[in-house]
Amino acid sequence: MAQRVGIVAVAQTKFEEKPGLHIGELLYQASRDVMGQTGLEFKDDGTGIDCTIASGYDLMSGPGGAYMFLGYIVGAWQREDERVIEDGSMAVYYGAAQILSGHADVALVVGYSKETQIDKNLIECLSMDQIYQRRIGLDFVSAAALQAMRYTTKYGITPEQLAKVVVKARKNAQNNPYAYCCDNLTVKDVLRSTMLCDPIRVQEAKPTPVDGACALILATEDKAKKLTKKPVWITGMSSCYDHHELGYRDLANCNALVTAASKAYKMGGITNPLKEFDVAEISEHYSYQEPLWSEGLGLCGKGEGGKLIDSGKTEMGGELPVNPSGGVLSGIPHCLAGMHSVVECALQLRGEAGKRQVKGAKKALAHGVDGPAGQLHCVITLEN
Amino acid sequence: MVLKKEEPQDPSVAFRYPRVITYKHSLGYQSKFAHALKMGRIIATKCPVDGRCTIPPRIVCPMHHIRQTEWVDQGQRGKLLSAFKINFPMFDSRTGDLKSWDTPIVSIELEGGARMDGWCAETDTSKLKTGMVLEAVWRPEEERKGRVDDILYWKPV
Amino acid sequence: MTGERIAIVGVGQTVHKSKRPDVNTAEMCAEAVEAALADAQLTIKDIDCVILGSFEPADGYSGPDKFIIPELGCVGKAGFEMQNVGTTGAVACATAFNMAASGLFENVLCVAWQKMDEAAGAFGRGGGGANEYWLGQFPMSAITNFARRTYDYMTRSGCTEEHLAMVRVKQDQCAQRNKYAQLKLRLTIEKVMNDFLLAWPIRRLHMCPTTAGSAAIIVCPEKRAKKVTKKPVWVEDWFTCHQGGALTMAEDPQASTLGYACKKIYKRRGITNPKKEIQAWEVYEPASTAELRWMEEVGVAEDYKAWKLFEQGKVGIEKEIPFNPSGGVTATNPIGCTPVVRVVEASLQVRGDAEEHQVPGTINRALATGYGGQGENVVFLLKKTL
Amino acid sequence: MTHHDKKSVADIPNDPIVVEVQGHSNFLVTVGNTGNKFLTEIRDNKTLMGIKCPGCKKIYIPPRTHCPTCFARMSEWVKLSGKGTLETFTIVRYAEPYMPKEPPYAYGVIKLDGASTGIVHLIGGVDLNKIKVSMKMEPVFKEQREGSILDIEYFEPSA
Repeated sequence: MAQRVGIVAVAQTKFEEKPGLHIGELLYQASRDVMGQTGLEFKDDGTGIDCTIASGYDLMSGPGGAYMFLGYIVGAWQREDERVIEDGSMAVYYGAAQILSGHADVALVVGYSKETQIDKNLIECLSMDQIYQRRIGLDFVSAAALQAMRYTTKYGITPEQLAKVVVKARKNAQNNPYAYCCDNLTVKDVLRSTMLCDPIRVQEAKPTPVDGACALILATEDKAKKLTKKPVWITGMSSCYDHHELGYRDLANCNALVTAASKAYKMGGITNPLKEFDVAEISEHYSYQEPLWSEGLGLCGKGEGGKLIDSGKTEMGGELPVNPSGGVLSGIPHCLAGMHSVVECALQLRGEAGKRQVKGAKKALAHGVDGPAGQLHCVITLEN
Repeated sequence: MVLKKEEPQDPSVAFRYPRVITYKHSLGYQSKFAHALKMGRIIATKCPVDGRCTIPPRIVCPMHHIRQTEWVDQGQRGKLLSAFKINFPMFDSRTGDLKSWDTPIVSIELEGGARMDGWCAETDTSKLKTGMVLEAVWRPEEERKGRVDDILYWKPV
Repeated sequence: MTGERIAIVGVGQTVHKSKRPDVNTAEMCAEAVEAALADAQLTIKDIDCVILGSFEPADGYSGPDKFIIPELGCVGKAGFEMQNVGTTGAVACATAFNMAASGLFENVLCVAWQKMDEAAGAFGRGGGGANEYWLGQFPMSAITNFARRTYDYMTRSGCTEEHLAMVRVKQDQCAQRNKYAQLKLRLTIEKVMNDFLLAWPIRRLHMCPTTAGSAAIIVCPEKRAKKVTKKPVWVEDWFTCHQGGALTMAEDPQASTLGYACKKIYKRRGITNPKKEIQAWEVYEPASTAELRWMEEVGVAEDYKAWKLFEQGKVGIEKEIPFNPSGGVTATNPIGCTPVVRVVEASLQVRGDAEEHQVPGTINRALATGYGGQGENVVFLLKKTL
Repeated sequence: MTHHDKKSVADIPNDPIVVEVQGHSNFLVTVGNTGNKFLTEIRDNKTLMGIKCPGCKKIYIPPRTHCPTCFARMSEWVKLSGKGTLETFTIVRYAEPYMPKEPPYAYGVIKLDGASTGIVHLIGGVDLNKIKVSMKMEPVFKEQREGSILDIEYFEPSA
């Protein structure tokens, strides 16, 4: 990238079921938090925030145009507010690109999601094409299960290895005051839990419903240095699409992620991700995704994701702790996972991650995913 | 805007795909407004900067981006701003059905200063003059559900 | 702007129709992409970023990009989808401009679409969630919005129903010369004035139709643009002004941000006399009657006097004010795609490639807008030379 | 101004209310000419057809008009036997209103002989616990066919 984009402030709400809260209130809490940290407001003379970028599916909020209140709740009255209809990581990606383009100097990126008001599976089913895959009732859970079965059988990934991913996520979440699920699980507990969609068990899927919001403020290099003593730099980023029809892909691979990662690493000057990154936040909606995405991200070789889990390298205190926050398996709402990854990485690089802090973290990897069985991936590399 | 009458002959060319999504929206900070409607009262949030009252109630003032915590009673009467009639069936967004709307929609500025929409008892729009005073007619208390249509209609005083 | 200067190097659109039973949504988009690639003389291999835009509740999808992407041959490419209700297409264009100016990409493809023949029963018809659950039982829609707006305009300006009909007739005359436009009705003032009354003073002919159509543009940074084409259309600037449902129509029936957005962008670009300095206009008017107020807000007419220009016959392709030479939105309206059609048409005007509906003389600068909700506007300025 | 202004709003409760709002839709989904040909062949001849890309020579099923990687227009139809190999499967054990069947039931990706891709469909005619990856599969068609992908009732293991 020609210049670096700085993250100057991040915020998140506690992730939990909040059925009594208005969806706008979630958004207000998170956005007010980052604006309070920086003292920035929306201004039209170039001294404040220039634009807002939100993320998430429209149909998650309400029947058609329900997020119209977005602009004024964050204070973008008669200003720019735009919405990326993808996972939150893509909103960060676009926010950073907008700053690089020179069109904005300071951007507010927000994500909010309220799963308690809607059947998440139905909304995800509506992402499938209407003529073939939706007609047979496929949704993101069954699509993921097809991928999990293909991946585990092709490479001999064991149920125990996958259960370890969940145990690690919940254990890490105990150090995260914002996390939703932080129970003391054992591998046995996971393997005994009800089967949801073979081979995915209930405890191996993302806990739902859960509500919450995230917010970030991005700025140009110059402004970021003025706005904070601890800027976090976005050094590389890319997204990549895969086939929509599950039958068109070999589900045991994630080619889109490989492409996205290689582009982002090239920009960020990363050659050996496992060694160079100090912390990673990977969006794993199901347990099999941590080993599979790890392969795509180049943290290990093809088919070696299971061994990587067994090696303990991705645990806290290991070579590259993955998801110190607990990640999506501890309960992050729909379309917020990738943005949450960036927020957590920023906290780690600022040294503000509290009990889940990875000591001396200098480089971080954030990942977001959208679509059935990981159709669209986004990779963002950060450093302090 | 009107549903297509002719259905496709061949399902392999096109097919119907009916779907209902149910949202359980929390009214959150707007709940007080709904409770007031059940009590036969109209209230609005007030901006602490310029005192503007808004319906629907808003968590922040759009112009000043400041939290609105004060609620103001808006009374039962208001001045007519505009009135118009819809001459064609339109979708009722609550039920998804096509419906005829024979009573005019009126915009009213309430005594408390907030502006809102409502139905009008007077169906002859030529008799509706800007500035005339209208009064709210409510559903019987036991039928109210905390929705804006708890106000059955507005009638000229 | 500190980033790279950017240009539109290729544009494409489908022939807009009320129904497209021969293609599904993805295939319809592919037609527009084929047209844009042919126009730019590029292949899909050259494209390194795809930005999509559609009003998803009218697609019946949450994230329709997922199934559209493979049909566009864009598997393995970077990109994402944007959506902002009525201004969706405009936001998608702005996103593509940003991506190209960021220096991250060489050739950015922006595709928007809407297949309204499928969406007669779309989610959220009649206003849906737009009114924050509260006024939901009122049949809110573009029709009721513009009935109010126009009623208010007539009281303030003193124009009559006949003037409203004149606007519609002018749009039809323009649309008849545009081979991509949907409605070509050979209207007369009498025909419009005797048409079915939806909500006074809005008649059926005043409202935009439901359209199945798609449009695409290809955007490149300066160096690359000069290599790709001899006729780049430079993106001079754009300004997004959303007020996010912050005002109900009851609160302000004339609520619009177009005037505000224009003032800002004119100031930024040193435009003092827009009527002279901008030679072609593609302004998003969901109802033909809105064109009157929009003409005033963009600065080609004095406040509440635009109708007089129609009375004097000063508006038209070869006339003093070439407003919406393509026939505008009342002739063609594939919702999420409509602002992209505006940008495409404005680009054609700048290049001098609009054929039948080309505004005579050199078009050095054109203005295109996107409109949505109850006053969301995005204004684009396109230029022939930098 | 009036007595209303003095009226207290403090006595109005503000405990949260949850309202149910419904979004309705009734889409008329257009299949398009390419999909139409594919579904009509299933309906009328119980035949699965793939479509071949003139550029990369891959044969896609379900078919589409443009190649997803090289964007070439495809028009060459290839008749397939319908038989294939089960690449992966899953057994759905949770219920949702949009599902075609009562759970538990199975989905699989069947890599079709003579095609470059697989197709996702229901698996049936077999004890769910006995489904194995790399089984040979073949389609079972419905008696009453209407031109939809569900005219294939399911894929079952070949005898």
